[in-house]
Amino acid sequence: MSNTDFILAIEDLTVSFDGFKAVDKLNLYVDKNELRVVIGPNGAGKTTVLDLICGKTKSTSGSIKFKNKELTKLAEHEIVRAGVGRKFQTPSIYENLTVYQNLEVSYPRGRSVWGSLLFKRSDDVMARVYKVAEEILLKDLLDMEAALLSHGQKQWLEIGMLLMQEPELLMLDEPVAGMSAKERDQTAELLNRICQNRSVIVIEHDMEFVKKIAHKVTVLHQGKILAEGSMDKVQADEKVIEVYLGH
Amino acid sequence: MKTLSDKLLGGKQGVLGLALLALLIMVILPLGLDIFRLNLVGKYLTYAFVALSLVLLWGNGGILSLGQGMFFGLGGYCMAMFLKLEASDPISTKIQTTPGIPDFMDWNQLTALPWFWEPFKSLPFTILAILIVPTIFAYIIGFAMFKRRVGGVYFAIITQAIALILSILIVGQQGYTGGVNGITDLKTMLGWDIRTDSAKYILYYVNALLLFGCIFLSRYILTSKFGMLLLAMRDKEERVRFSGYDVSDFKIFTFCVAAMISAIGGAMFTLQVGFMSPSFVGIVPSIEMVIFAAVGGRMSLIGAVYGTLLVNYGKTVFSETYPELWLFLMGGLFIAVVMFFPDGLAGIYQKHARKIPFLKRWVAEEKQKQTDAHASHGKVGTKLGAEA
Amino acid sequence: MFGYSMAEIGNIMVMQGFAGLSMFSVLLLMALGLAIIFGQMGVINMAHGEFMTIGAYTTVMLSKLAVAYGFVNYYFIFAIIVAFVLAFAIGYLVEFTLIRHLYKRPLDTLLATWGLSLVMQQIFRSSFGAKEVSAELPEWLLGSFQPTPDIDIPINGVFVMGLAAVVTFGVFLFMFRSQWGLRVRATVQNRVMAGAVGINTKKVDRVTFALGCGIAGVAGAAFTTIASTGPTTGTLYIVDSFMVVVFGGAASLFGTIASAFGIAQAQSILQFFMTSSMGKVATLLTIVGILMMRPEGLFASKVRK
Amino acid sequence: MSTNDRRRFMTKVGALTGALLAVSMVSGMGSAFAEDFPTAKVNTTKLAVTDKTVKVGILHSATGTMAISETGSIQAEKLAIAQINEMGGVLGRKIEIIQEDGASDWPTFAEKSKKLLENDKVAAVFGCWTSASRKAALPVFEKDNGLLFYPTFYEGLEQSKNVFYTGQEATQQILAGLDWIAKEKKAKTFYLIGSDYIWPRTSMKIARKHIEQHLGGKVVGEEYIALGDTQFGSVINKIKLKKPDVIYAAVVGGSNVAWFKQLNAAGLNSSKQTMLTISVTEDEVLGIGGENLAGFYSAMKYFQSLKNPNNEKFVADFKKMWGPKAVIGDVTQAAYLGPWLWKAAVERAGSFDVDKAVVALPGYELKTAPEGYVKVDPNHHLWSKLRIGKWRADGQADVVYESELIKPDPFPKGYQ
Repeated sequence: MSNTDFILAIEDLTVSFDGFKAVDKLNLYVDKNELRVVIGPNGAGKTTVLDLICGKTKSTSGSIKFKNKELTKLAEHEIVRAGVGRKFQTPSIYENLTVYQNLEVSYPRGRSVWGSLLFKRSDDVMARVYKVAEEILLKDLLDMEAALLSHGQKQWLEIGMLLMQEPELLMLDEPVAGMSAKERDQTAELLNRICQNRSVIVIEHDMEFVKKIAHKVTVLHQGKILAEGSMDKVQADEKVIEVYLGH
Repeated sequence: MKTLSDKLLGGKQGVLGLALLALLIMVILPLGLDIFRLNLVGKYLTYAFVALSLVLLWGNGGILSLGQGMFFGLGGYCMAMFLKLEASDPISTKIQTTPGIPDFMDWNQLTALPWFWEPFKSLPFTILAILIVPTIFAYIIGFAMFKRRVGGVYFAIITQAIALILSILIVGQQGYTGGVNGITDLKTMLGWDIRTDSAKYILYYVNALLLFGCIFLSRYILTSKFGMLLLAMRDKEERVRFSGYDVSDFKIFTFCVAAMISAIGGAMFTLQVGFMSPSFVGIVPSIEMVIFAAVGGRMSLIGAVYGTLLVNYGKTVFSETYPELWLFLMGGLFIAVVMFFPDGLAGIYQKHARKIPFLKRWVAEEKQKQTDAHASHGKVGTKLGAEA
Repeated sequence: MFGYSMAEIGNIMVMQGFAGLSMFSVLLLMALGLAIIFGQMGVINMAHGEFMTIGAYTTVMLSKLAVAYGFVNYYFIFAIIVAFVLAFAIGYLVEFTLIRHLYKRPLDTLLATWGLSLVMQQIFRSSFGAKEVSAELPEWLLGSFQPTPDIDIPINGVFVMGLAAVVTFGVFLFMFRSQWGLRVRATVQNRVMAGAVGINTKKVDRVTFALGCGIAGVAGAAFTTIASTGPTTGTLYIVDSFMVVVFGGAASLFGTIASAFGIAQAQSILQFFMTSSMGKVATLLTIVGILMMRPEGLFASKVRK
Repeated sequence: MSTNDRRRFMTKVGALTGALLAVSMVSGMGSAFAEDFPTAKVNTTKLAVTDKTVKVGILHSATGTMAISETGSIQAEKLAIAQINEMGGVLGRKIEIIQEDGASDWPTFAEKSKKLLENDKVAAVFGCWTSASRKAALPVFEKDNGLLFYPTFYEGLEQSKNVFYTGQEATQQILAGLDWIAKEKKAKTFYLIGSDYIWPRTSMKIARKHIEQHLGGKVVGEEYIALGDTQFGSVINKIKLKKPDVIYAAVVGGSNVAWFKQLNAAGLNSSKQTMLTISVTEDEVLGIGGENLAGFYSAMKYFQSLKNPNNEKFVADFKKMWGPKAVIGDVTQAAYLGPWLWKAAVERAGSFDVDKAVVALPGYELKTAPEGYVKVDPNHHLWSKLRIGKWRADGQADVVYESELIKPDPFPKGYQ
């Protein structure tokens, strides 16, 4: 395929586990500065798609292009360095480190062995940490050990760690799971804020939350795209209703 | 912000710990013990290098190597090869069929020095080899394993198997290695008799200084961003990888550093004890050295030294009076440390000794300073945040 | 060929094939218990060799009784059962007091069980003495069976082979055809879910661990026909056992069987053409080499993580 | 030694008193009185010697894999020392034992040697078993000028001022045995097999040269087994293919048992195959089982079944002290000689000083040794006979051959 303006272009992507096709000839395009939500019933392949993009799972065939750069052959850390950030379903933070350290570790400098040995905590690093901490509402908890945060705060912290990396594409797997109603609202605001200058893909089940943030919604079913479009359009789609309600 | 000296010394608490250890090793023990016992302590301290390496690798990196004895042995053998060549000059070996080669080669009908022994006639080469050979060996193993993401128990089992292979090889190729006897009867280094009491004192202090050097090196690594990443990797490897780090590179580097530190210990062992044998290369010593680190506290560098000294002191005392009891004790120690004191001596210290009022106040002062620093920067951060 | 007649070479090949099979059954017996404990539960039991030693000492002790009361010809089968029961019971106890506290810390289990193995070795030494002892074998286990005058098939080898087959079949039945096996597999695959549907996962763990130990006991009993028993006998077997399990792919019983077969044949052939030590080194090196290229082992299935 | 052993040992010593008074093991000297030998005169090197006592060390493995073999040596040395004390001690001084555990670990032997010599200042050490442990301890003895009595038959190629070797060196054990089997069994082809370490390898080297150069025979195979290996299927098949007249074996430890069991199971029992081994003594037979060994030959300088008055008494005393089930192997007997030779050395020198004792001992003849007569050569090894024993199913051997007295030759010309 020739170069496109899409930030992410997935074409004919397939992955099979011992014959079972978790993702089947998938085509998906994401625009710059778009916030895309992927929904679908359990086992639809949502998480697998994210795994494929970030390199955690290797595809059987097909292509994933990020800013016209093929990702399928790259190692995980190379994909991250290209500008893709990924948040996992359950918050994945360093429980034994403080909030400050969690954020600092994620700062994209000193990523090589020698770089990290010679890394200095300079003012610009600190400034960046404080800025992100404020954004994720944790600036008063910088010295707290991450294990002591609430579940919702851990989710934010992980988002914050991704923000430290300044990714151009941010992928969030169920970011509001386990959050209170108030926290959900705060998270929605946060997401709306951070997609100003980057693209975001979110997997989510909470339809209220999806409505608040989605620019466009993609419905996955059995590894294939069932429907795509605005929230209203997707909700009215017969096939989607059948998948969610009919059995 | 941390200065270099802060990083090496580890803050007030670190300074205190180091000062106490230095006092013990450099002053109290040499004054309190006769040269025989001091030489024993010197020998134990060579094991402390391995324990130290395991604190880096296992405590902080979560990588359990059951083959650290290999690196200790490789370092020791490199040193022993040099000393053996010096002890095998043609005059003192004139009784042999081929004078001028080590005695065990002569017994195994070798008539010339094997090519890989030749460079060990040079001391600079030997010192280089002590540092480089184990490191390269570790690099090869580490590269093959970590790039393929072998970790955890698999890594432990495979390193154990490699240690076994190496020890069978050393025993089997006795014409080149001295076999099960090892390389014995080492006498002088560049003409300096290493068996005299004065030499033992000097070697003891050289050993102690090297040990502190390795503690500083390890501490530097652990307090740098590298150390933070190591901890992060131990707990959430995936997250580190998806923060853009090549996890395997970090593990390989740690494994190599650990190998090099162990090798220095091995070389010092050879110098102080006067021989090297394959019984250090195999599985049993490799696992025993893990317990030294575990007793001291797997996360604590200084703890590793204390742990080594304590376990070996116990071994010497008990094996002199109740040899049977010793194995029960050693076995019990493994179980107890794992079940009840996973943080070892260092953990007990953290729990109890810190309650001593004077210490508490001293350490608290420093903590407060750190918090203040963050708070003030926090304000700056707020301002910046508002501007953005 | 090399100055030997075709008949001679044929005979040697038959006997050599048998030597390989015999080593295969030894490795299989050693590894089966471990495959259950390590493969199914992820627990590294460094004291596995000592559980074999329990079985071996049981057999030796019973053989002394048998000599004293004159039932040497029958005791062996009985000894195997007692070895199983004893090792099972001790395994059950060890799981209860030690292992169950450490399921989340596999590396620590490794250290704790190593400590356990030291303690067990010293118990053996204190109770049975440091000297190696041998079991008095029944008449029918001695000597060789001769299909032709030039071929000797050792009967103890045949016995170990038969026992390995029986135990393997038993494990297969247990794991794949019994209610218990279903519970074990369910627990391995999804502990929380298994607990939710009413499986007592703690009990499953305990029985699984004890079963692995019991099989080690049987293996130990069988080895008295081949070698002697001493306090440190177990340590000779432990690395080999782990190699077999890891090489086969930890979670796969079939893998364990295949890998025991492969390693045994390789080692037995290499030892025929090279010296014995170098044969062993070459085999281990090959295994480690292959494991480096295929760390998940030979027969691990590809799963969706 | 466990506390249990120690208690048993103490009671046994008492029981021995009567029997021992009748015996004067050391020739010529009789017992001495301490007053005749003032401490300042007999001890000029600050050894642990008082007016009443003298300290010696026993250094063997009481734990670990080698405990199996070394236990017998510890027992024999303690028996000899108890007997000497019963007779009035050495230069009128009772011997006190300091026992250390080498724990089957070579570096530990070096460490404990240092402790015994530098801390405890013992006058002599009876100990070490494997060559590796001796090699580890040797530099310590040479540097601290200690005195070691080493009991095991070994590979030779060593001679130290500070060591007396009471076992046989390789040529003493090998050459006469090979001569006998070549003549007796008309053997031409030999298969050499041993454990993989220095003693079997050196022994096989000597055996090969002797077979090829002096017996006109042929070595059809040479094989070394990793220590502890228990799988012999392939090796046995190789032997079957080569059909040697004689298997010449030096397999040790746990492998030894597996080797004999599997050999028998594979049909190679003594009715079909001649084997001469240099690594099986009465101690090993316990583990191997007499039925697996019956009919094979061992070459040793001592067997428990030796018929002579010295030995009959020794065996009786040994069993009295250590229980009726105790067996005595070659090394155990050699270990028993150690304290007696040391006593002779000290009394000939009239001093505990190592330098004086060491020069006094060569030339000494011990006529009361259980193995018969031995003589100390200037090269610190013993003149001794070689005997071939044919094993019976009950674990004892019938001595079928006895050589002349053989001069020890630790550095044999033409065999290196």
